[in-house]
Order: sequence, then C-alpha cells, then structure tokens
Amino acid sequence: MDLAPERLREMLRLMATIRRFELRAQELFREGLAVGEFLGALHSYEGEEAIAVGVCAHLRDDDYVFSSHRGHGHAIAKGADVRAMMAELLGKSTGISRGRGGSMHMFAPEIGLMGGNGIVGGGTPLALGPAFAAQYRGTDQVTVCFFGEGAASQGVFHESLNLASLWRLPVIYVCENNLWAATTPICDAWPVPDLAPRAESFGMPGMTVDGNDLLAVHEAAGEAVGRARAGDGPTLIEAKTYRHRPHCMVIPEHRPEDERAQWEALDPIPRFEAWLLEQGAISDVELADLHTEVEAELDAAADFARQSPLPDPAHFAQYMWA
Amino acid sequence: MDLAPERLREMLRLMATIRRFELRAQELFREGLAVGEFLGALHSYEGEEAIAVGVCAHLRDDDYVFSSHRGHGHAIAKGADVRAMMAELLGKSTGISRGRGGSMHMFAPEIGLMGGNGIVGGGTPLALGPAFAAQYRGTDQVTVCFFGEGAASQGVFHESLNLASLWRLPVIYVCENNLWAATTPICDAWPVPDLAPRAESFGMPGMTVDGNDLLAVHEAAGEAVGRARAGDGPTLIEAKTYRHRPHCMVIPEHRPEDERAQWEALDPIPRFEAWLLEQGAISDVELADLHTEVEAELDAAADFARQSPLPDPAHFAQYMWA
Amino acid sequence: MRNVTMVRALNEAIAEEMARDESVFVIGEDVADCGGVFGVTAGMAKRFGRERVRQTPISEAAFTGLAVGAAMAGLRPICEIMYVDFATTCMDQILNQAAKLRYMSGGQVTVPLVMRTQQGGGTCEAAQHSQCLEAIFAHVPGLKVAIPATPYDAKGLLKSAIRDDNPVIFLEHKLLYEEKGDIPREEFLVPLGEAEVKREGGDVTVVAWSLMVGKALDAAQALEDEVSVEVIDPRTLVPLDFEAIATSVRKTGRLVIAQEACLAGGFAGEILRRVCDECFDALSAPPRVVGSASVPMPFSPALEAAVLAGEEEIIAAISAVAA
Amino acid sequence: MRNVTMVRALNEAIAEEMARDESVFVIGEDVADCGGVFGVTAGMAKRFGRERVRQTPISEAAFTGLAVGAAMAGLRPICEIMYVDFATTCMDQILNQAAKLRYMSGGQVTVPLVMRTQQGGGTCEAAQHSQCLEAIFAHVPGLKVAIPATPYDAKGLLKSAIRDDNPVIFLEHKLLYEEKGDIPREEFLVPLGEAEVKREGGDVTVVAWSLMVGKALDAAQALEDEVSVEVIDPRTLVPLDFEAIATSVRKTGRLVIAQEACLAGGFAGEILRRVCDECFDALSAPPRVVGSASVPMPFSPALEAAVLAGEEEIIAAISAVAA
Ligand SMILES: Cc1ncc(C[n+]2csc(CCOP(=O)(O)OP(=O)(O)O)c2C)c(N)n1
Ligand SMILES: Cc1ncc(C[n+]2csc(CCOP(=O)(O)OP(=O)(O)O)c2C)c(N)n1
Ligand SMILES: [Mg+2]
Ligand SMILES: [Mg+2]
Repeated sequence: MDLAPERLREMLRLMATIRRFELRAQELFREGLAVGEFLGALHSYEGEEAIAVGVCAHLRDDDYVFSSHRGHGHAIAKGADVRAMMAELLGKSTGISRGRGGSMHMFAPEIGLMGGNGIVGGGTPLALGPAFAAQYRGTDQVTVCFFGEGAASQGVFHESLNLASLWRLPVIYVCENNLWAATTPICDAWPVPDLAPRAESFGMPGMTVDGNDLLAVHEAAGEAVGRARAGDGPTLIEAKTYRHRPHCMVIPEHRPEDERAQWEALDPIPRFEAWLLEQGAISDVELADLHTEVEAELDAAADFARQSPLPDPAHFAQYMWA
Repeated sequence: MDLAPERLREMLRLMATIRRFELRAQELFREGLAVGEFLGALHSYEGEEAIAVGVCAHLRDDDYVFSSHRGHGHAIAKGADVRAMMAELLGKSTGISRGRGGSMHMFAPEIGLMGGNGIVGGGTPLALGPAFAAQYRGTDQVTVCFFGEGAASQGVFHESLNLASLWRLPVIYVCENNLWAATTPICDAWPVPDLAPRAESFGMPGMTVDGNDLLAVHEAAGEAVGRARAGDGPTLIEAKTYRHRPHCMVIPEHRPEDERAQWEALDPIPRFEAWLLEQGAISDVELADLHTEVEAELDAAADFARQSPLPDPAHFAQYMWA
Repeated sequence: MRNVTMVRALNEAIAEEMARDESVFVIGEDVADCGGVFGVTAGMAKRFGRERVRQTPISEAAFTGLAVGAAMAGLRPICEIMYVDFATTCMDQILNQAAKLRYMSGGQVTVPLVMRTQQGGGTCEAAQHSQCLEAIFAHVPGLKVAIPATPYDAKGLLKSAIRDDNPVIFLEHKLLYEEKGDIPREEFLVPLGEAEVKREGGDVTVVAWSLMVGKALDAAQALEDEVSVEVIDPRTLVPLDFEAIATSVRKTGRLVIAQEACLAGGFAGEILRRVCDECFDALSAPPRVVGSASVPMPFSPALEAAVLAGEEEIIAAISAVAA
Repeated sequence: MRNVTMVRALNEAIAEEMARDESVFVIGEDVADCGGVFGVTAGMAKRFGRERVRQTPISEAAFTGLAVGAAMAGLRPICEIMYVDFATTCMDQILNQAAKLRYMSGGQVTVPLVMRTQQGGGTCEAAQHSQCLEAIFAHVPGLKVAIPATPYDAKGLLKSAIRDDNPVIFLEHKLLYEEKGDIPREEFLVPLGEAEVKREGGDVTVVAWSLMVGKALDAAQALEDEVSVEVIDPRTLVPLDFEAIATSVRKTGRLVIAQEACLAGGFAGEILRRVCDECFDALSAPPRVVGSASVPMPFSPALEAAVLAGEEEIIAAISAVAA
C-alpha cells in the first residue's frame, strides 16, 4: 500500500461521513413520520462504505458515476455536498436535485454524479453512454456503474456487458453483492457462487473482491480504472458485502440473526481504522477528532435541510423541458 | 449410431420436406408480389434443417417447441401439417393459425408447437412456462426453444437462462448460430467465439455442435433431452450453421460470396445423404423416391393453399377473447 | 359482513382460488418471504408451499414470460409486478406476447394469466414509483384491465380475473391497501365488465376509478347541498361497461371523468370518445376531465401534492359542469 | 424544389445534421451495413465512418440506454428502433429514463435524444410488426412525439428534433417511406409544435396524422362536391398545437379525428379532451373518431384490410358529422 496517510485518512473520513449521513437521514425520516409525512423510500448504505469509497478514490470530477437506489454512499464518495443531499431527502428547494428527485435520484453532473435509479438495473445501460462519449471524443474519462447482486438478474445488465466488451468501452461495473435483494436471499436468485465468470463469458475481465476491505476494493478498482483509462476496455468487479440495515425503512428485517452478527464483525470502518492505527497512519486522537468533525458536519447538514424551504408548489413544472 | 434405418430415412425426409417447403413458399410469395400483394416477412430455414430435425427427433407430441421468426423448419420437424402451414403463408382460413398469424406465428398446440415469434428473443422466456408446468405437475415433458445467435444478445435470454438453471427447469435452449443477424455479422455482435461458457456462467451445461451435421445435433440433443426428462435441468446447445438465403425475401444479400460458397459445401442434406448411402441405410432408388414423394407432397400443399378461401373479413375479431 | 382492508380482501381472493384450483400459482419478487412488499400474498407460502408461491430473482421479463408460457400450457399464474412502473421491463411479454398470442394462434392458445401490480402517487416515491399506467394497457387489444376501488370489488374482481381465460392486468393502488370495507362472509364474484353506481344522483355524472372513486365520493358529499352527483366506477376499463356510463349521462347531461393518471392522453379520453359517439346529444354542458398534471411525479411532498389530482379538482370540475 | 421520397428526406436531414454537428451520431441495428432495413441511413457509414454510425447487436435496451447516457454526457444520438413494436424491449429506457431524467435531476441533466422508429400496418406483417403506439409515448410526460406525413415535414421535423434538447420520439410510417413530395433545395426546419392546415375548408375539420393525412385528403377530395373539408396535421402530438385545431373547429363546428392506431384509447381521445375543455360550444355536431378495429393486427390480407381504418371510414365519418 503506497498511499499517502492523508489519502488514507481522507478515505476513512468519507466512510465515516457516509455512515453518519445514513444515521441522520433515518432520524429525519422518523421525524417526518412522526408528523404524518412519509418521505418515500430510504435505503441505507451502512456496511457497504468501503466499496463506494475504494472505487471512487480513483475517479476525477470528470469521470462519471451511475448509482442505484442505495446511492447515498456513491454520491458522497464522488464528492457530493452532504447538505444538499440531506435537503433533497426532505424535498427542499435547496436539495441536490431541487427536491424533484429524492433519495433515489441525486444528481450532480458537475462532479460526474449522474444519478441514482429507482429501477433496479436501470443504470447499467445508461453507464454505457458517457463511456461511449469518452471513446467518441477521445478523452480518458471513465464511467463507473454501481448495482446490487439483485440487479445482476436483470436482462439489460447482460446486454450492457456484451456491448461494453464488444466496443471496449471505458466502463466499470461494480456489483455490490450484499447477499440480499429486499427479502430475497441470493440463493433464491443466483444458481452460481460468483459473477466474475459471467463477465468472462462476454470476453471481459471479472474480479471478485472482499467489499468490506477498503484496501482490497481500492486495489481492484485501481486496476480496472487503469485499464479503462488506457483504452483497454471494461471490467466487472463483484464486491462481497452486507448491509447493516433492513432493505429500507418500511420493510422489517428478514435476515437470520447469526448471519448479521457474523458480518457485523467484518464492518469495514473499524477494520480500516484498526489497520490505520496499526500502520501508524492515524493516531487515536486524530481518529476521535475525525469522527467529531464528521458528526458536526452532518449535524449541520441536517439543520440546513430542516431549515431550507420547500419548493413553491406553483413551480411543479419547472425543469421539465430543456 | 444405433438408430434404425427407418428413423434415419425419416429424418432425411423431414429435412427434404423443409427444404422443399421453403422453395414452394418463395414461389407463392413471388406469385403474390406479381399481383401486387406483399405477404409479409418470409425467412427461409434452408441450410439449417439438421438442427430442427436433429433436435425434434427426440420429442414427443406432448413436448413443447417455441420457435423464432425463422420457424418453418421447427414446425415441420415437430410434425406440423405442411398443407396448413402453406395455407397460413397465404393468410387462408385453412391456415395453421387460421390466417391470423402468418409465417412468423405458426401454432399447433396439439403437437406442442407453441408458435414462432416476431420479437427476436421473444420465445426465450415463454419457453420457461411449459417447462415450469411440467415440473409443477410432475410430468417428464420437455420444452425446446430455438433462437438465433442475434437473439443471444437480448437481455431476456439471459434472465431466462438464470431462471432455468436456478429452478432446474426441463428446457433446452438451442441457439442456431448462422453467423448473421439480418445484415449484421457475428463479429459485430459477439465479443466471444462461443455461447457455451455463458450457459456455464449461469451454472448450466453448454454444448457446441456442428449444426450442419445431423448426427452430431441428434446426439447432443439426445443428451440434453435425456437430462431434462430425468429432472436434471436445462441445457444450452449452440449449433453452428449458415442460412442459404438472404435474411428474408426483401433484404438483398450482404454476405461475402466466398463465405457462402464455403458453407454451401457443408449443406446438411447432401452430407447426410452421402452418409446414409455409405452406411447402406438408403439406396439410390429409395433416395430418388423420397425426393419425388416430398416434392409431390409440397406441390399438393401449395395447391391446397392456393385453392383455400380467405377468411371472411367480417370475422376479423374472431379468436380474440377466450 | 366483515370489515377488512383491501390487502386482506386480495389475500383472501388468492387463497380461495388457490384452494379451489391446483393450477393457480403465484409468482413474483419477494412473494414468499414477505408476501410481496405490500403483503398481499402474506401467509401463502406457508399454506400452499413454495412450489406454488414462487419467489423470483429480479427478472421481470423472464418470470412474466414464464407466467405467459405456463398459462399457454394450462396453468393459471398470478404474476406480481411490484410497481406498475417496473412493467416497463417486461412490456414485451405483456403487450406483444400475452395480449396477442391467442389471436395470432387463431384461437388455439389461451393465456389465462393475471398480472397483479399496484400504481399511483402520494407516497413521495418520485417519478419512477408513482405512475398510473392504465391507459397504456387499455390501448392494447387483447388485455383486460381491472382497477378496483374497494375491498369488495378487489376481492370479487380478482377472483373473476383468476378464473378468466384471458390475460387480465389487475391494477391496485398503493394508497388503497389499508383502506377498509365490508365484504360478505360467503363467496362472491364481481364480473369483469360491470360498472357500479357508487352513489346515485341526478345532476352530474362523475366517472372515476381506483383511488379517485373515494375522492369523487368525498367531492359529491361536500357538494351535496348544491348538486346531486352520481358516481360511477367502471371497475374494469377493458371490458368497459359503457352502457352504465351512457345511462347516467343520459339522465344528468353533465359529465366529469376523474383519473389520477396524468391528464394528457389518459383513459378519460376513451370515455369521451364513446360519449361523443353514443350520447353526445345528451350532454347539456361540456364534459370535463380531472387528472394529475402532465409532469413526471416530483419527489417533494410540496410538489407532489400540487401535481396530484384530488377532491379539490373534482369539486371544481363538478361545479363547472353544473353551472 | 426537388421531388424526393420520405426515405430520402430523412436521410438528408440526418446527413445535414451530422455534417453540421460532430456530436450527432446514429446508433441502431443494421444501420451501417444496409442503412437500416428501410434504408434511411444508407450511405451514412461510408460518409461519416462507422464510429458515428454504430451498428449494434440486437440489444435494444442496452443501445437505447447507451444513447440516453450519451445524451446526458452531451452527445446528440439518433437512435433507431427498427419497428415501434420492438420498443417494448426498451420501454424502461424510454419511459422511465429518457422521459424523466431531466426532471428528476432538477434540470441538471438534459437528454438531447432522438428515437427514430417506424410503425403502422398494411404489409401483412401481423400483430407484432404493425402497431401504432403514438398514444403510449404521448401519455408519458417528458417525451416529445413527432409523426410526419410528408417528406417535407419529415425532413424539417427531424432536423428540429435533432437540435432539440429533449428526448423526441420520431414516428415514421412504413407505407410512407416511398411516397414522394417536394422539398426546397435550401435548408429548412419545421418547428416541433406547429400544426399545418393541409387543406382548407369550411364545413368539417379533419385532424389526422401520419398515413391518415393522405387518406383524409383523399376523402376530402372525394367529397369535395358535397362538403368543404379542412384537413389539419398536428405533425407533433407533443407539443400539440391545439390552437390550430381549435381555430378550425371554431370555424367549422364539425370534427373528425382520424388515427390508424386502434380505436380504443388512442391519441384522438386527448384531442377530444382538449376540444371539450376549450371549444365544446363551437361544436354543432358530435365529433367522431376514426381508427382501426381494436384487435391485434391479423396477418391475412383479407382481414388486415378489414381492420385498418382508411379513406372509406373517414368519408363515412365526415358524412356523418356533416349531416
Ligand atoms: C425493475 C425493478 N424491479 C423491482 C424493484 C423493487 N426493488 C427495489 S430495490 C430491490 C432489491 C434490489 O436488490 P439489489 O440489487 O441486490 O440491491 P440492494 O438493495 O441489495 O442494494 C427491489 C426488488 C425495482 N425498483 N425495480
Ligand atoms: C426485438 C427485435 N429486434 C429486432 C428485430 C428485427 N429482426 C428480425 S430477425 C432479425 C435478425 C435475427 O438474427 P438471429 O437471431 O441471428 O436469427 P436469424 O435471422 O439469423 O435466424 C432482426 C434484427 C425483431 N424482430 N425483434
Ligand atoms: Mg443486494
Ligand atoms: Mg443469425
């Protein structure tokens, strides 16, 4: 690992920010419920932070990310403003998508964040587009598409792999295999243990990685991004992971307790922290400070969201046509 | 090869029937054109006869076949009445689908012919249905789905492989890889040489076979059908072949002349005939008789089609609701 | 009579038909482990086994296609698409296969399939989880379209749909699942193609379906001192019991059609077409259509409320036609 | 003026826009090797290279999705779906992605995409190759819908569509490709959202689009001694130049709407809705809709002719409203 300590600490900070963002988001959601306001679907990224952070660490602002329904982590890792994100969750006019999108549709094209998707697998063909555009224009931009193992059963995902491989597009498909799709365990969806052979059956490289190990993700993604930038085509990365929460705020927990406990022990944040401490890349004091700062940042974001105005109802048609 | 000579000759007769059917069909199509009647799309199966015949030889009347847009061969091999098929091509009320379907939609459910499809790949998920029904009811029926290598780029095909493998359904997917999809060569569609690894990436067996060798197809299909009947799940067979005609009657030839010549030499009918003669399974006289009989049968079918009445226009809504 | 939620009514319909006919089975995402995310098939897997309550991967095109093919082979699938918005991923199986197979086969194949799904806005789930797409299905010949507003209708229509030999698109509304209504203790059916007068009145006819039936009834109530409003729920859009609508329009001469779907190009236009064709002269005022604004559904509660058509718009329309 | 086929007019529009703007590219099945099965992009690959004329595998969902994503990244794709019937396999990319991305992003993303396809019956290609689906697209907010009837309109509208920053569904008709018409030698555009009076008349207004424009003009001609018919072609259904229709209806008081799509639930209903809303009192007779029978399209030429709406039905409708 030849990363400078600042880079390592920055990645930890991003992971902590995602974790804390989700906690605040759930609070806001419950505050809404308490006053009879149901604020749509909210899917927590807690537990999967190492994937978004490890992958996006290789990306520039002019690289693209297509996210999923579980997309807060991708947005934060790509550099989105947590205040605007939090305001979006409340449908405020200061929201990252002006309140039109909500949790599943956070956009910030100026930093390459091309939105989440409410359609499982919906981003997989879209991601081909900016990858194609980069090739068309002769730039070295890369595009990353995040999706779940549930989405890997969508037909369009396979069409996308085929096209990506055929045209050697600079796109990286990152499958966040958290073993569950809503209440469906992977054994009811995949007749195979791994996704990588599928990529290979389309003639492109497939990698399998421990998604709870930031450094492992970072390394695999580095290889894939390097390949894409060099014009050597797409890669599929399957990252094995686990979400800490139920599917979303309104679906009760369906997963066996022992499975959850087992994965709890593999939480990517303490794991990375322990490693950083061991390496001397961070001190106990710095670590505590980092968490305090993150907490303060998210408290401020939640306040900003609460205090922001709702959009003017009369403007419902705004942003429809270009 | 432990097949009785009658069975071998019967397979030859079916191949010859398909070949002759296509010739007659093209004549009827041109007759229509001459009087200003355009009779839709007509896709010839010439050159691919060994696949339909080799596979369907293993099927019973209560087994199911889902066909494609290029489906005349599948229908004949499954035992459909060539007179009714020919009448269908002219939209007659005696047609196999009462004139409602035409070339791409020939149905004869009493012999398990579940129709062609105008949507490329459209049959691939439908075929899961009767396979599921057989499993549900505990019968040993099998379902076969024919489709082209072009259709193998459709997403739904992959979803279907996944479900077939996951639920171990008694379905056999037969990819007729004739190297071209309309005017698109396979190199513009597949980044890989073979389809079998894709099946394996879904955890099911994939086989590759010379689609112009009746005996090879027959053997592979026998293995697959046996597996399905025994409850051991699905198989994908890729049969390499070549069509003798342009994509359909209205699209001019786009394929290189040398490629066509090369494949002409591999025509499955003369190949099988030579083998039969060599084995003494048929004599020259029997062979000539067989062709004469087939020709007469198809002449009669064409006459039947010509002489059959068109449906009463007032009955256009018939057969819509059950 | 028992007072039950629509979820309960639907659940009973499915359970009764599964008990009655072994060829009926359920297929869809999460249908076994949680009874679907709205709980409509809760308890089914336990009672009938996971062979008859098939939980699928997220492969709408494959499992809908499987259901179509199974119906061709004589089973009677109840196929659940979690949100109607996701039907875009299996549109081919619905529009080109299920709807057309019987006709293309010259009547040799039948497709006794029920496609259950739910639709509608009002939960801040934004543009890809809030659509009302009944007009799309109703425009495709070969599909029946059922769209109940009450637990009674939901149960009776679903049982009829399961027994019907044609593909039926069964459109529930997410905001109606927990609404309660009375249903008989004994078995009953509601036939496809029979409208119901949900409220009698003499001055204005309001045709409404799904969530809008309740809103129309509320509007009628609110106006009861000024206008006598008749509320008609077609309950199925295909087949459409146009006679019931025409009878009412001939009586009142005034018509409001209320849909939640966005205004432009909705199913209301088809009713207008029939009215113009068959009872135009009975109209004594311009008929009016109420619908949601024609924009993708915004996430923000403030905007969503502004976009969705509701009681207020129905009241305004009734007042306008009655004036 | 030059007299050219619609195929030629479309081909010129694409070539001119590709020459004008490097961000324009073509993507679809068989578009390079044979210029698409109808020849609209013939010669393009040779002139602009296969990088800008991308021939795809049969993966409508992937390449349409690619086109949407490329548009988000600032390119201007012209995406060809061979038959509108196959749009069922990429409905999600059209209805849930292309149509909604700009709005969901709060205006941060634009999707300058043209989806070209062709539709319609009359060639004995049966139920899965003969549909007219304009009503489906026109019901989904966020899509523009262009549907030209002449080579002039086809060229002018396509150029405008390519320059438009929104997703435009461009619906050609397979029977119009070889029809000829005059177009200027110099460059011209036809704006989206501007109807054209194709024939002036004072007694009856006929609104028709695509193939039905010609049939309406023939009907008007056949009746010219009895009725003075005005024929209006909206040319785009979204945006709809309703003002042009209203102006005509206010003049004639009599309205026929002619669509080739099946009668039930077609776009004609949306025009009726607007008429009822905005100029109902101008009507002096019940408006009538002409459309094809609501069945899947049969293969048999005898049946297809019976199902398809044509000049005869338009004549009957004009006569009925003029009576
Ligand atoms: C096409 C489609 N089908 C179903 C859904 C409903 N749905 C939303 S999230 C989800 C589970 C997704 O699982 P996975 O892809 O593994 O992502 P995860 O939630 O585990 O991160 C489902 C079924 C949807 N949004 N879109
Ligand atoms: C979904 C869809 N896309 C495109 C078409 C148009 N089309 C009809 S046949 C064909 C080529 C099919 O190629 P392949 O699957 O290899 O079968 P082959 O014709 O070679 O037998 C195409 C593109 C279609 N019918 N359906
Ligand atoms: Mg998952
Ligand atoms: Mg082929």
